[in-house]
Amino acid sequence: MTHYDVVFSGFGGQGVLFGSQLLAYAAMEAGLQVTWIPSYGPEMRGGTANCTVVISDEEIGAPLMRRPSAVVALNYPSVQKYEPLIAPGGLLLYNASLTLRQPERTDIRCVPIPASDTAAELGTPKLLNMVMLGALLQITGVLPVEAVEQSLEAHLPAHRRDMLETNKLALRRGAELAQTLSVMA
Amino acid sequence: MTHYDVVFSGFGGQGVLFGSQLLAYAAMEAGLQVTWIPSYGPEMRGGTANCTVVISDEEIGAPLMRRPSAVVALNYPSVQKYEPLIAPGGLLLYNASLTLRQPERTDIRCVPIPASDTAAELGTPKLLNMVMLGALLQITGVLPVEAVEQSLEAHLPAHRRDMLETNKLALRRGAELAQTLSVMA
Amino acid sequence: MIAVEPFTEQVVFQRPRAMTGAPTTYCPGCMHGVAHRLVAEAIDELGIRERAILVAPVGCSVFAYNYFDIDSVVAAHGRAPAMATGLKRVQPDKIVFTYQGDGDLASIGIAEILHAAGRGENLTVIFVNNAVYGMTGGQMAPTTLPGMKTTSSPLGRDTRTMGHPIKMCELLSQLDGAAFIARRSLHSPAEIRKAKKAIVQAFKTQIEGRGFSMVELLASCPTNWDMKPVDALKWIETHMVPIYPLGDYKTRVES
Amino acid sequence: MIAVEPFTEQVVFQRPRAMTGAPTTYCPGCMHGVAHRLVAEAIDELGIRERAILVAPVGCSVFAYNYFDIDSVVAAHGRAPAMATGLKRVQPDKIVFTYQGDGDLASIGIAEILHAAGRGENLTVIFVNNAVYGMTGGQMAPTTLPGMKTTSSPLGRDTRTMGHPIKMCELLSQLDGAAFIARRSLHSPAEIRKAKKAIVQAFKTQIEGRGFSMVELLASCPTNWDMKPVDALKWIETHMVPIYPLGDYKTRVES
Amino acid sequence: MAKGHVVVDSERCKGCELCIGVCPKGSIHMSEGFNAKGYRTAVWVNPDGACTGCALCALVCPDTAIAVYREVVPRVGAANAASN
Amino acid sequence: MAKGHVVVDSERCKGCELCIGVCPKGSIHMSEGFNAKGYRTAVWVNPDGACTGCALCALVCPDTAIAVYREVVPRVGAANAASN
Amino acid sequence: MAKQLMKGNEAIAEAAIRAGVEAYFGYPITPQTELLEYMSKRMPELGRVFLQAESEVAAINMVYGAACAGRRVMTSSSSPGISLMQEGLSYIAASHVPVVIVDVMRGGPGLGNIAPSQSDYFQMVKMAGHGDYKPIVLAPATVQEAVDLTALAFDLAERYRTIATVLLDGVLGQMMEPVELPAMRALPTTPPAWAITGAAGRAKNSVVPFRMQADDLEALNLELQRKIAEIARREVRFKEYLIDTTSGSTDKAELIVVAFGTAGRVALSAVKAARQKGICVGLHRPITLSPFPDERLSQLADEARGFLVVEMNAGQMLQDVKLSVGGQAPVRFYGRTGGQVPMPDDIALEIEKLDEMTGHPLDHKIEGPVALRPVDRPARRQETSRTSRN
Amino acid sequence: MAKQLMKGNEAIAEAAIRAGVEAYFGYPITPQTELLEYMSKRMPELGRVFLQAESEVAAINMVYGAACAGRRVMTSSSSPGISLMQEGLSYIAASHVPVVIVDVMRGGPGLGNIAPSQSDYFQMVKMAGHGDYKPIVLAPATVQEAVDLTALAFDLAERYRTIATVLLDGVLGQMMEPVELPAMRALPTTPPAWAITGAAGRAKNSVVPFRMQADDLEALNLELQRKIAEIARREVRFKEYLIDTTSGSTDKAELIVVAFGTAGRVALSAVKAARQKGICVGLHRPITLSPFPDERLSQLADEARGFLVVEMNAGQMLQDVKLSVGGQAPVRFYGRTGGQVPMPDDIALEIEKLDEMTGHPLDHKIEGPVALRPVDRPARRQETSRTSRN
Ligand SMILES: Cc1ncc(C[n+]2csc(CCOP(=O)(O)OP(=O)(O)O)c2C)c(N)n1
Ligand SMILES: Cc1ncc(C[n+]2csc(CCOP(=O)(O)OP(=O)(O)O)c2C)c(N)n1
Ligand code: SF4
Ligand code: SF4
Ligand code: SF4
Ligand code: SF4
Ligand code: SF4
Ligand code: SF4
Ligand SMILES: [Mg+2]
Ligand SMILES: [Mg+2]
Repeated sequence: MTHYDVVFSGFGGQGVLFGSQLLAYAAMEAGLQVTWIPSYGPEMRGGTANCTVVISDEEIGAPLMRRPSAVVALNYPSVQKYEPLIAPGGLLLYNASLTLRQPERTDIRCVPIPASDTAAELGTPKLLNMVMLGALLQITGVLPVEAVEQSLEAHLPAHRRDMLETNKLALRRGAELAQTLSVMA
Repeated sequence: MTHYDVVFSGFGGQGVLFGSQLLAYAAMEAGLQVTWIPSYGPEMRGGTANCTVVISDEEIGAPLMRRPSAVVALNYPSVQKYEPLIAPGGLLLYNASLTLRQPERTDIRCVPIPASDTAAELGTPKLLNMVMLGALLQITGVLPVEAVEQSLEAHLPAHRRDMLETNKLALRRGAELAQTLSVMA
Repeated sequence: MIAVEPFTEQVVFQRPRAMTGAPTTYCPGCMHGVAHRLVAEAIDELGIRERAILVAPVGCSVFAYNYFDIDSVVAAHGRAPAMATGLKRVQPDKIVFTYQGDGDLASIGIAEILHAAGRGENLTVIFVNNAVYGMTGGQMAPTTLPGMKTTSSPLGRDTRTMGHPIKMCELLSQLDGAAFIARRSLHSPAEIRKAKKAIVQAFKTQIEGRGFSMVELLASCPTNWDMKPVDALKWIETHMVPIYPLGDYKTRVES
Repeated sequence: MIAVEPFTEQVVFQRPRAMTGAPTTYCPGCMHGVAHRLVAEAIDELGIRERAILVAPVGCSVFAYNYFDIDSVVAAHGRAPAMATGLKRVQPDKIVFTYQGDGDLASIGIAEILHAAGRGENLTVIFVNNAVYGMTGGQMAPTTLPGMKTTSSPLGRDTRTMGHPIKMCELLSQLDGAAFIARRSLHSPAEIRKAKKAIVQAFKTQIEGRGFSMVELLASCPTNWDMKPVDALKWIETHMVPIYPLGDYKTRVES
Repeated sequence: MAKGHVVVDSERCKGCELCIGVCPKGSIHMSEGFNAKGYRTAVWVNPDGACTGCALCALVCPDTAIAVYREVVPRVGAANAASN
Repeated sequence: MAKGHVVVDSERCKGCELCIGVCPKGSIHMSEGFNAKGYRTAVWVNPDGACTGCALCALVCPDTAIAVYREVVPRVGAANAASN
Repeated sequence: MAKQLMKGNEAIAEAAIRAGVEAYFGYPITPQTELLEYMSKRMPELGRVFLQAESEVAAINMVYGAACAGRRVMTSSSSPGISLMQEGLSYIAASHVPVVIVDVMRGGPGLGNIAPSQSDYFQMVKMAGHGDYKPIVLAPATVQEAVDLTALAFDLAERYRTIATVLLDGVLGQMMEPVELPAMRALPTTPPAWAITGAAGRAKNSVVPFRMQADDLEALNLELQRKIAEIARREVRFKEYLIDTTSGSTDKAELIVVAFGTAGRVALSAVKAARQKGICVGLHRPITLSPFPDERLSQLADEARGFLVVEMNAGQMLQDVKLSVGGQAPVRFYGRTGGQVPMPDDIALEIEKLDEMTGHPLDHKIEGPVALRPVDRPARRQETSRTSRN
Repeated sequence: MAKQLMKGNEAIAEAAIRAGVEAYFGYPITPQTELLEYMSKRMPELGRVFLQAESEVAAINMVYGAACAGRRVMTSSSSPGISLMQEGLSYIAASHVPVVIVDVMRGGPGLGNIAPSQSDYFQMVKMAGHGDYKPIVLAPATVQEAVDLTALAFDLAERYRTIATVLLDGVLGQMMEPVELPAMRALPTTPPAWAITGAAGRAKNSVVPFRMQADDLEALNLELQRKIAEIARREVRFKEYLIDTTSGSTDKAELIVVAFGTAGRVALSAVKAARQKGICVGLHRPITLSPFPDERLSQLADEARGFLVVEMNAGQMLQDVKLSVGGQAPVRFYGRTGGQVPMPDDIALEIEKLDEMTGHPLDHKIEGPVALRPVDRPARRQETSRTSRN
């Protein structure tokens, strides 16, 4: 039985929505059940945004959970917020480029990804979300990177089409990084 | 035990409200329980108006009844409307001056009072309500005419004060008429 | 052949086709009756009876639906312009008009009338201003004259605490969406004739798709003014007209 | 004795006393922040902080209660003028003002603002017109410019179906109860200074008991306009000001 | 002057007297009696044929209680004209 | 010209750049790094003392992130004047 | 003090004035209008605030504003107007400010008519606005009670910082009865500490009808629920007739009629008539509809053979009676709608039907108080709810 | 047709369009706004009517007008906006015209917040406006269901000439799930006979939301009640999980969780978890809140040991569950307010408590379906209602 839940969290503008939606699209297109749900702070812009994705091969009950099994934290406040919440045995994937302090929990797996730096290296600082998503796929194996690449082709907004390859590149770089890092960890 | 209910009914402008209120005042001032309740048609002015008065020496439950025990009908439509409704053994006191047809029921007491004519004779056509009220008091004995005269003194609006004696006169003429007529009937 | 017809009569005046003939519940001398008739005559003249739709208000004229022989609805108090918007937007070929009192239109319903006018809804509004809330027993309306006594301003409308009259024609003619805005009075035969013309013009505005049209009619409420009907008409002339000047407030030609 | 003082600094600009200093939730470059500060400065200058009462709206500035260091309430969407009326009528010595967005004041709340002005309520209204519903994500407001794209007019405001902009200063200045009605803009330092003066004048109108006062401030919503804050200010100047001319619309001297 | 003929529907009439007020010929009076609703009603009284059928009375009547007819003076050729 | 001194509260600043746009002296720039909320912030850079303390920057700042001070040039007799 | 003959609407207005109402905001609507008109005359005479609002929406928000200032304030309306106030009422509830609302109910739905009705029960008692809150709802059955409960409404509103409503129908609003008015109370001299009066010499106050964070809003809701529970514990009021009498010739009631307001007083006539026929029936008349006298009814259900709920609606309080009775006795319903007032005869007939249905003791004309037979648990389907036109 | 990943709000909008909605009038409010925005784009594309009203009051009255013309019409809003529509809804009910209303509930009372909630249950189900009427209320728990029920809402509204509402919360409005959209339906070609379309070639039609005479208005009310009864007879819908399964390894449920919408789907997770622990619990999820599945619940009550009602409010549907259960089994409540979404763990805990409270069988890990022990009638005071923060 597949049952997977993950929270994407970061500043507004870091691509939290699109990154997490892409995962949801890929899950749907892989024939799985999926829910995607955002939650915002009171700020109109800026502030933090987070999205919860649940993937399952059965009818999904709760689309939200108190203790997520995985968190993709795109900025430091998200690390601070979610580190204590992750279910024991869970995963914290965090943007090491923006994190001031290492997570401390030992009962979960914490994987630092230098996502902002990596994206910047690729010349596309905005694609840190893709780097993180690639890493997530690699580490969890919830879906193959290729599946997400296909969804990317289908759902990248028209006015961003020229960025398709770069997005894919970022995804793959994230997956590579995760492989290296999680081997190291 | 005193328990008395009566409906005053007529055209708007015939003094239905004031006539019936006066009875209610007198009842209150005689230390009895009393309810007074109006009901109007959809017309803003004109149309028919009727008021129900219940007098009792106990807490009054229903202030309205399907079959009143007495009706004071100031015009012909009221006779038509209420004749069939009055409780058996009840009383229909009607303004004979404006009535086209005699009431037919034999299980109630029907007393014609030429109220409009009488009031006109007194030079105050508007006081037909007082004539009828006087007649009612006389026939039913629910309250002495004097009690109502006292209430008249207390509650006649300031701008009608000059009419006090005429009002009293009309009351008394009504009572006299009723005496004669009910003796005849 | 030259025929000499028998001596005959010609109808000069009778009830318009667009009225049902049901007797009204209005008080003696109430100008709602005249306003109704003028609207019905205009409908007859323009030949729009079969596509006219009345939106009646809450007020004494809530019963208007019963007096017009056309399709009718009754709106919630003040909301006739919104309801009319709904009716018209889904069937733009129909001639939709509201008939509203001053409490309805200028008090509780001022948002709906302003926005209908603001959007330039292609509707016609017949606005009967009798300076009081007739139906509920003569309370103060936004159109009540300064100093005027009503059942909710027993010492007279004090403009310091209760404000000055709101003048709807003046207000609505500020809005770009308004195409035809006029004020008339019903206080004399001559004024009644002028009112009729304005009503026809308002309907024409709608027929031609030029946008929002409204005719305000100064009218009497003899019951709540506590006047004889004849005196009430005089009072309109002497007291209301000076505060609510008659005339065309807006006539936009383009649509 | 002649003293040569040590070299010192004088405060030219700092946060006004009437602000709490709580960081705002507004977007970067949102002019609500400037509007707040001007109001607070006016309160400080007039020395009315201890008797000023804010009625905050529903809109992005729903949080205003948190930013002003004065007694505050939050009204239901559009109803701030009614709530302010309640507050002021029972304590006429207080200085009560509403702070409202264009959706709040000109759309859902147009009845309340018109009647507050019509009654000549001795209130002050700060009206922040940013031509969209900011808080809910940039839908069309009654003040949205013709042709302007919003999230609920994705092809641009079509005046034939969505109406023309409603101009509140023009409208309210028709009402006898309105004492001071002015429109200013926040698009440049010079305009900001003028806006401040108008706000002071509006409060003075209330302090002197002269009736209803309102200052409309043209403001930007960079987020929903999808512009850089600097460009948004330019856009106010080039696009909004021509449709919403700046100036005093009404200045009534007597009360 | 044309000759008028006025019919008052006394069951519709509410006795507001507006018609009386506007009739230039004084051709309308109030009834002595009451109609079913209890109103005195307008009565057209035109002994001297003064009524011109001007319809002012009808114009102000709030209850469309008045219908007005006017004598048609027969015109030679009318039938012809109609048959064209 | 008077000499100004500007203090930007970088935790309040949201990096909208409005202050930069209005500063006649070009004395404000954007930071390289981010504040806790994730914004680049305004930085007062006044190496040549160009800032006049005109406060235009503060006037447009929506977040009251800017305080402005101005040098007071000591005036002879000031103390005297004050003691009058 | 001598009794006065007063209309319900005017008596309530005068009672509010004597209870110290400082501001009234309202909008005309039949059958409530006399209340507003009375206020328009009296309040200015007393130097207090009367304002006719442009609408019910404005009225309730003016009330909200004045209440925030810590002043005693009220409005009154009738059914459609109350519907328009629902958003405002919900804001007021969220803000914990005290207000008094008088609803003189009329026939519905829609424009309905101006005849008396009780079909705002749900709208008032179950809170019609969005969110979880519950006003206090007081239902008088006589003009005197309307006077007394109006004063009580102000007390309770202030004690609990809540909405207190006086819920009556057009019969009570329009009816005249003799009343004794209480003395004029002094107005409060200082506003409460939370009031919005300008931050002079103290930290600022705010009245904020929202909490952006869910946990904060939940805390606000828990506070509201706590208040509701406290009110339920302390403020239940009802009146009973011919129930559980230990003296005299009247028997302990086996059948209980439950009815409020006008329906309650009409039912009293019917109950008396049925007693005459020897049916052991009593009347329970809730005075507080919220908090509802559920414990008392549940107690009565332990011993009663059956209940008859009479309302001038299609069965609204009925649900609360059923919830209280909890399946322990059959609950029948007799309701009239559209402005019809039930007549004593009709109710008496329903009592007889209930008597038969629940199997009255063979000798039902018992002389003195007796212990009741234990009651079988009725089959569920007997607890029928229906609107009857009889 | 391929599935699409859609937000609840947008999916509902598209479903309405495919169901043939001809006009949409609305006003922005979070968390419903995407629905309006979607309509603003799609309706004009299709040559249909989209209009952003000046307020919710105007919106509902525009809907009323378009419905009178016999057109398929809808609006959508969220809690405070729905409160403002109550007068209009009551008028619509009185007029027997079909309309569809979507309410995406948010935290209340007052301005509350924009987080998900279910506290409009009373306002929708018990009719918040004045008068006696009852809309149909459909409560989806998934985006797919929201799509399906939106189409159903139009059908039911037209079949019964009534108000049909789709009641969901911010979770469902904002959540994306895969959905299969139905095909586009053809628009009706001729308006119904009663519609207000101009009296051409026929006698005039009127839509009149009042009856001046009480007996006429009572007749109107009886017609409404008849309609409500018919709907109750024919349109009840619910979904059950792990209840009464005759096959496989799951036991017949002894404990029943009752929850709708988002609370229902979260409860499903909890029920599954409790089953894992061997507690024989099932889930009853009402889909029609009005008509309420009272007969089915009453049936379940005959055999169940106890009920747990879970809501995102302080206990509203709870009352209807209790009325249905009629005292035959204890009913516990777990509610979260203010925008809090209950979590599966919390509900699971409540299930365990209920299990203990109602005395679970010694060997509660039974292998196959078994007959249930007869249930003792519980003491009334056990049927506690409470809001718990655990
Ligand atoms: C929501 C609501 N509020 C109040 C009323 C009561 N009401 C009925 S008519 C009316 C005022 C009517 O005045 P106007 O519009 O001037 O019409 P008129 O009767 O003078 O022609 C009022 C307040 C109502 N029916 N509904
Ligand atoms: C009754 C009601 N309807 C709708 C909303 C949703 N809403 C919140 S703010 C807002 C519009 C705000 O726009 P505006 O007044 O222009 O203020 P801004 O955010 O642009 O400053 C709306 C529609 C609400 N809270 N209450
Ligand atoms: S109350 Fe006034 S407006 Fe209403 S019908 Fe009578 S006269 Fe006409
Ligand atoms: S959305 Fe617009 S109005 Fe609201 S805070 Fe952001 S910029 Fe300002
Ligand atoms: S038609 Fe003219 S002249 Fe004849 S009665 Fe009427 S008003 Fe008088
Ligand atoms: S105007 Fe009409 S209603 Fe009035 S008296 Fe003349 S005929 Fe009668
Ligand atoms: S005070 Fe004037 S010169 Fe100095 S930084 Fe600010 S704007 Fe520039
Ligand atoms: S104007 Fe204020 S908020 Fe904007 S960048 Fe400058 S200091 Fe920062
Ligand atoms: Mg009027
Ligand atoms: Mg705005």
